[in-house]
Amino acid sequence: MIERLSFGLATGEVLALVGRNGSGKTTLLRALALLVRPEAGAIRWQGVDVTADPETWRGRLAWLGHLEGLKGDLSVAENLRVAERLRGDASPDIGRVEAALAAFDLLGLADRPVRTLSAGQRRRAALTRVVLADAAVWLLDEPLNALDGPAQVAFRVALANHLAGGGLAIAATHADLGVAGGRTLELGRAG
Amino acid sequence: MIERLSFGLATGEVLALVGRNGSGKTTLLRALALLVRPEAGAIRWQGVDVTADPETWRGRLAWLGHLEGLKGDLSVAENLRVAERLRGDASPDIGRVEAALAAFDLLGLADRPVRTLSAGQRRRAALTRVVLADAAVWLLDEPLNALDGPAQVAFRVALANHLAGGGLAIAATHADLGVAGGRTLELGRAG
Amino acid sequence: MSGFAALVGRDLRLVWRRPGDVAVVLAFFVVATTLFPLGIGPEANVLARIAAGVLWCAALFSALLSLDRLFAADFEDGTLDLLLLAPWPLELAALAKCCAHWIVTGLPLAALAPVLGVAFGLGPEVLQALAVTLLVGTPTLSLIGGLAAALTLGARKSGALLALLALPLCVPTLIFGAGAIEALATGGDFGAHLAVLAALALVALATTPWAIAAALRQAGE
Amino acid sequence: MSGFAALVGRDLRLVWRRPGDVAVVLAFFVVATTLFPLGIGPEANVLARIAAGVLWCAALFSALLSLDRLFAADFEDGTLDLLLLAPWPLELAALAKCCAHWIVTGLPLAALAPVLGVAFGLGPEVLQALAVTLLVGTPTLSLIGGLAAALTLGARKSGALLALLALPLCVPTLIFGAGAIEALATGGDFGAHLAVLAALALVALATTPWAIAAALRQAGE
Amino acid sequence: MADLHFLANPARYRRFSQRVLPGLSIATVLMLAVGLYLALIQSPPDYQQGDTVRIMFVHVPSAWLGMAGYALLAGLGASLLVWRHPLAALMARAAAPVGASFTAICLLTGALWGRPMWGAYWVWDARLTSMLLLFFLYLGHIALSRAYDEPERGDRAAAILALIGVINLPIIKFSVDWWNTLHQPASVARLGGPSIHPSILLPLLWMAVTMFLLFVLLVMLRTDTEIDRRRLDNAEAQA
Ligand code: HEM
Ligand SMILES: Nc1ncnc2c1ncn2[C@@H]1O[C@H](COP(=O)(O)OP(=O)(O)OP(=O)(O)O)[C@@H](O)[C@H]1O
Ligand SMILES: Nc1ncnc2c1ncn2[C@@H]1O[C@H](COP(=O)(O)OP(=O)(O)OP(=O)(O)O)[C@@H](O)[C@H]1O
Ligand SMILES: [Mg+2]
Ligand SMILES: [Mg+2]
Repeated sequence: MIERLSFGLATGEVLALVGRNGSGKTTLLRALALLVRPEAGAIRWQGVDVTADPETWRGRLAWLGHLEGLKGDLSVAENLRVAERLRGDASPDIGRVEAALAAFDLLGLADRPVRTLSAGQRRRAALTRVVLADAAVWLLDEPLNALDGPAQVAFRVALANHLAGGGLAIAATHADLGVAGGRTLELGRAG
Repeated sequence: MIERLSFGLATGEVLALVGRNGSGKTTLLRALALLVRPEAGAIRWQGVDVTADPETWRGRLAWLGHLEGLKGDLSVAENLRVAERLRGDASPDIGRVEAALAAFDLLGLADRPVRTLSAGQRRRAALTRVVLADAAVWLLDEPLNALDGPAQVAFRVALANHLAGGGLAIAATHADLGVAGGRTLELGRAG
Repeated sequence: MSGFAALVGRDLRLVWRRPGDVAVVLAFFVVATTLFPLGIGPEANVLARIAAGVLWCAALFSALLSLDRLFAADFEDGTLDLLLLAPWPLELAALAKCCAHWIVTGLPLAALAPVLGVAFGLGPEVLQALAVTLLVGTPTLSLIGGLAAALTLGARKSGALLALLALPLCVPTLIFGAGAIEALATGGDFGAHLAVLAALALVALATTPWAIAAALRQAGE
Repeated sequence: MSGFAALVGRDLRLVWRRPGDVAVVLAFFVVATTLFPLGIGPEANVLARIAAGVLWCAALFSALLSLDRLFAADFEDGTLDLLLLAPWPLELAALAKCCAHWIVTGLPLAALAPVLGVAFGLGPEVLQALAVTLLVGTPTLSLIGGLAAALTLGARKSGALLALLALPLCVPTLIFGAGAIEALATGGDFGAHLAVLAALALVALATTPWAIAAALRQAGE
Repeated sequence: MADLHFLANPARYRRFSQRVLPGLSIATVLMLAVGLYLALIQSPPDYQQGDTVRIMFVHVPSAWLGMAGYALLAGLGASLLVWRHPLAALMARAAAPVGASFTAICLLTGALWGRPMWGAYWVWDARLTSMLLLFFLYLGHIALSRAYDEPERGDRAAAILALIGVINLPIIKFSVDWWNTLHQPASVARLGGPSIHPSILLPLLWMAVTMFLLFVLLVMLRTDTEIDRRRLDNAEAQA
């Protein structure tokens, strides 16, 4: 589906995937996370093909898909705690969790079951999970979807911090990511 | 949930519902479509309470929810045809269908099963359905979600045509609708 | 009526796109029926004695299994909102959905049951009776199951819940369906049983569409 | 292991939030069991003869009915992607899910079956045997059903498809489970049957987690 | 129901229940004490059944209340769907488990009674089966009303179910009767013919009234709890 594509990223860089509807942004992100098997091509991390040791690669990733991956019956805080433990982090630091929740203005909603949240509130909870994962690589599919103005600002701040800390990020988006020093990759065709 | 709210619309007007995440935009749209029963308050069309004759009111509406209401196994064209017949329109005019598809650049995808479309392509198919419904009132929940640049332009043109033809529209959105003469209603609280 | 026909047509077309779905329900019917001889043991006289009951129970389970998606698919992809907003009675839409369901499950089940009955050692007259009772009884199952499906829309674990709601309501149909065949074997009044089955179908036809429509409306809220 | 415990804990917590879900499965078990006397007729000797088979079949259906959401919920809300991306073996995650499922269905089913057996006129020794066989046999059902649930992820009509996939694989367990009780009644070797049941459970434990993990991976694609 | 319209408002109902409940509780306890004396001590053992006959004083009233409870659910369902009385939903939620419990008590006492009388805890007799199905209808109602994220939706779905279920109840009863008589002529020895001896009739009626009061008391207490719970939930949702 996607052909002839090649790019490299240095630490501290963000890559915005843009392109017409159906140009393959979502598909590319899933391929990078090894969720779909690309027909050809390779993904290298510091020169080593990541398919050789997928678990280590997965440990480096934080993922935000089109779907949030939150359990409606658990509260925001419970969802975050389970997500951390599933990543293998036995006892997440409470202070960090609170700071991340505060950044997305979710402190007041932390104990609400996720099913009672509106579209944008859920999206913010999922972004909090990405921040807490403390991963080297963020893969984000339309992170700005459904976010209101202040939440978009919060996301930009979080992303800038992540990059400043030496992380890198790849995000599919139709809107402007609004982070300084970002690079853009335009996928062609479809529409 | 939503309190103390009152507005009127004249023909040819569009109302943008804006507000923080969770301020109740989606809920308000569903209430206007009589999909949820409001605890208090009234919706009047030309002075008459619409709950008195819900079927006539429904006949006046075209709806685009967060979910597209498209069947993944049917093609775009089949979906549109069924939607028209479910609205009671026995034989939709082929020329109109083609024109609407062309407006959203979907002619090439008309015979593709909807499940193979990307997020934005599906959204465009749903917008085509709204246009074809030929309804007096459009109720749209985040119509610009997932649309790429050209598709956003196509939507603005379609909306302008609808308004010029004496229709009216109410749309929840976080982005700028970008139509001249639009009014904005800001819902308060939540975030 | 155009909407009614359009809806039946759409559902049939969706099934036609995926003939496997019907095949799966029928296959389940076959597998479930064959499980009983495995669980119970192969004695011919016991099997023939229980055949009608087992086949009717299996038909009931099959119909219910295929029902849990009846409205759920429309609910999840937003089509239900469009049906709720259509300017014609929702009761007709409910009837159309159940009607389409019966065409793709009740009808083939009735056709398949006699074939399975042969494996239980039933005679030709009984096989025919089996088909007839299923033909008259399955519309009731589609209607009652449709109601249960509508009531459980948006509820969690709807598969088991649906069965729990529908099964007690389906008991009369089961009793008269299996009972009619029993009556045939023991010289009872087959016709009377069949008449009751038909009456049950009419009662279901007269009441469930309204209840389904009411359930769908509140699911949309 | 922290991830394994976290996943079992999360699933149990989700069930704990909704105790009704388990209750519904058990209620289905009860209702389904009572359908058979209604279809077959009330003769005590026939019923006692088929009781073990019917109860085992009903337990099988109940376990399968509750399985259709095992991975589907995680799939639909995107949690499955997170499990796939977790840096520990997916096989363990698969096992954790099946384990949680067994705790909330297999265990209570085994406890409930003897109570229902009373209604079929079974004696105390048989009732005890029923509980024991179910205790040993239901883990196999959870594992095989989990595999079927993983394989049908993303397919529509997965309820019936799941049953269709799982039922044939569960047949050996059913035969030896119901057979053990039969053996008890007819003076056969109950212990041998039970040993086979246990062996089946071990085989399932050794093979299905890998198959489930593979199925989940391809469902994510 | 029409006369109870004034109670449709939960706050007004709350005031009513606070006035009624103390007296009702005391009356129920006193009646129960007397009833137990009449049933367990004062009434003579049956010449055929011996002391097991005393089970009847619980068994029969719970059968009646189990059936009446479902009719109540249907009535409450109608008043929720037609008049949208908010109290009807809460009361249905409160009443369903109570009705189910009485049905269960009837089933259990019947089963315990069946052991000495028929030699089996359970036989597939028409009356037993239809009672069992009634119990399932209750279970469905309870499960459905709790299966939703929003309790209001559960209330309305359960109300629809109760209305359809009540149409089906006579159908079930009649079909089960026919089913049974077809296969098996009444092999079940029942006590009594048309006339029951007054020494048994009096405690029976006394217990029937007592258990009716108990039913009302339980439903009212549970309704109060449901009102509190709903208020708490709403308050939490607002917070
Ligand atoms: C689980 C088993 C049983 C169930 C579900 C059951 C159910 C019922 C029901 C529903 C009624 C009320 C009928 C009406 O008033 O319309 C009833 C009444 C009665 N039952 Fe049972 N029953 C059971 C076992 C027994 C047993 C073992 C006996 C004693 C031999 C018994 C004796 C009676 C009597 C004397 C009455 C009241 C008088 C009458 O209506 O004839 N029941 N039972
Ligand atoms: N299941 C599928 N089967 C066949 N083709 C598919 C399938 N899913 C997606 N496609 C096609 O693959 C292409 C890329 O889709 P993808 O979802 O990656 O696009 P995208 O860039 O994310 O678009 P959008 O901006 O609309 O989200 C599209 O042309 C789409 O039609
Ligand atoms: N099922 C529910 N139960 C309880 N509260 C809910 C439920 N659904 C939504 N809410 C609450 O209702 C409020 C309004 O939600 P709504 O979805 O209408 O917001 P919105 O304006 O559309 O937000 P967004 O911009 O995020 O889409 C929110 O505070 C939300 O948390
Ligand atoms: Mg995409
Ligand atoms: Mg919204």
